[in-house]
Amino acid sequence: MKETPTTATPKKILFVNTKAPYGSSLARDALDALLAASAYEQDLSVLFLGEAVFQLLRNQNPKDIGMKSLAATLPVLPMYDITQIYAQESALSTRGLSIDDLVLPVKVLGADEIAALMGSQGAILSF
Amino acid sequence: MSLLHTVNKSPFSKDTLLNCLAICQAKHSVLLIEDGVYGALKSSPCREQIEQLSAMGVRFFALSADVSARGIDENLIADVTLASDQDFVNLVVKNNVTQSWY
Amino acid sequence: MKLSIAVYGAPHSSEASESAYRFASAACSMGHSLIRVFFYHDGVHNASSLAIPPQDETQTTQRWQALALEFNIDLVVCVAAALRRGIVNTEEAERYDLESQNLGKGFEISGLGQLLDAAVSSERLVSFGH
Amino acid sequence: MNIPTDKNGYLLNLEQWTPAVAEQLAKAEDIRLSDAHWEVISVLRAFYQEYSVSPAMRILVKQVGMALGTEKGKSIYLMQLFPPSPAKIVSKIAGLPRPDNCF
Repeated sequence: MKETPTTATPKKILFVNTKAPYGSSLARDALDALLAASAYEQDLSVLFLGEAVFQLLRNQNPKDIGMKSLAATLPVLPMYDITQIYAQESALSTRGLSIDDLVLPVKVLGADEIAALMGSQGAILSF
Repeated sequence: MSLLHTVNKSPFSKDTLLNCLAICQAKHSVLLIEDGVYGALKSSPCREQIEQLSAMGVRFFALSADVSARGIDENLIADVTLASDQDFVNLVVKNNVTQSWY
Repeated sequence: MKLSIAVYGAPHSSEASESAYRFASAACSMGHSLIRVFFYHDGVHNASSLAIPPQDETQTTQRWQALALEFNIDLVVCVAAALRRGIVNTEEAERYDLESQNLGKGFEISGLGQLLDAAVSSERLVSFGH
Repeated sequence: MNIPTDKNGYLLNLEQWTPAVAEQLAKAEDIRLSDAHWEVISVLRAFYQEYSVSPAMRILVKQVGMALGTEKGKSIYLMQLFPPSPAKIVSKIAGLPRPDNCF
């Protein structure tokens, strides 16, 4: 592994998730990338948009489809010092979900807040 | 802050473009690429939103190579400007960040 | 301007790698400095030296190699995604006792941290997925 | 006992892990497992059971600190037990998959 870069001011980097958990492995890959990114001491945040809010749902048991549970690993994020975790309000409501259904405490954002969050970043990694 | 969105799915089968438009604001730009260019058709299910947002200051582009590839050059919404690959690069450079919607 | 690209799509299955390449090529010809192309997810297939598309179709791997050579671009393939999909260099082939290696010349296999590093060290990063 | 591993000493089949297998894996690393080693292995296995992921080094340090006290939650302590690269070596001995991003 190359040396972790140290910059004077951490860069704001947003991970944007848009995929449901198991139909595309991009959901898992986004989480792996986020965990790896946490070693670089940047200002990281993660946003779950659209179908990606299904990643956060409790009681996932994907053993029979030969996958590892995203819901099991997501709660590790705060331990990796990733605490700015956001979900799209309309994505939750149109899917009949509330924050009590989720494996992680998330901050729920409306459209304007999402635009502001994206606009304030130094870089966005889209998954 | 300026933001570029790229969208690569057709709105006739996916809600990707709709999701993108839902958070678009004045000063944002939207570049339709790959199957996303079908969203620029006059018959696009998102036509009304595109025209409304365009009037509010959102700029819309479609990647010309993808438009030509699909034979839809003649049927695009007037508010959508064709963009070359160089224009794509310039859009990325001019906007602070890019969110890619798949 | 310093740019980086993330590619998540395999050639010949989605348009993502084609779009990424055209963007990369345009950016380089305009004088921007493309510092890294990071191949992740299905994008790692871009680095396979064993793919033989018909002569009248895009030679994806060679095109990346030529562009990287001309403009001095890092072509980085994520090790975890590559091992899952059977893209290996000599070192990994040896480590896992594999019969052959197939990582195209000019590509390097490295850790997932290099994606974040690209985001940190470039002024703009664009992702191409499907 | 001859349990198949890859060239780097990671178990090929994680379900074959037993404490006796751990002893064998440790021996290949020139480590003799003491109680001090075992309590760290337990912390790591519990972490993996809960989160399905092998922790990075600094997370391992934090977890050990929380479970076994701040004296032990130090990289130097883990380095002495599992040289030269504790996150990798404990994962190996504890029968976890090779950490994804070690490269």
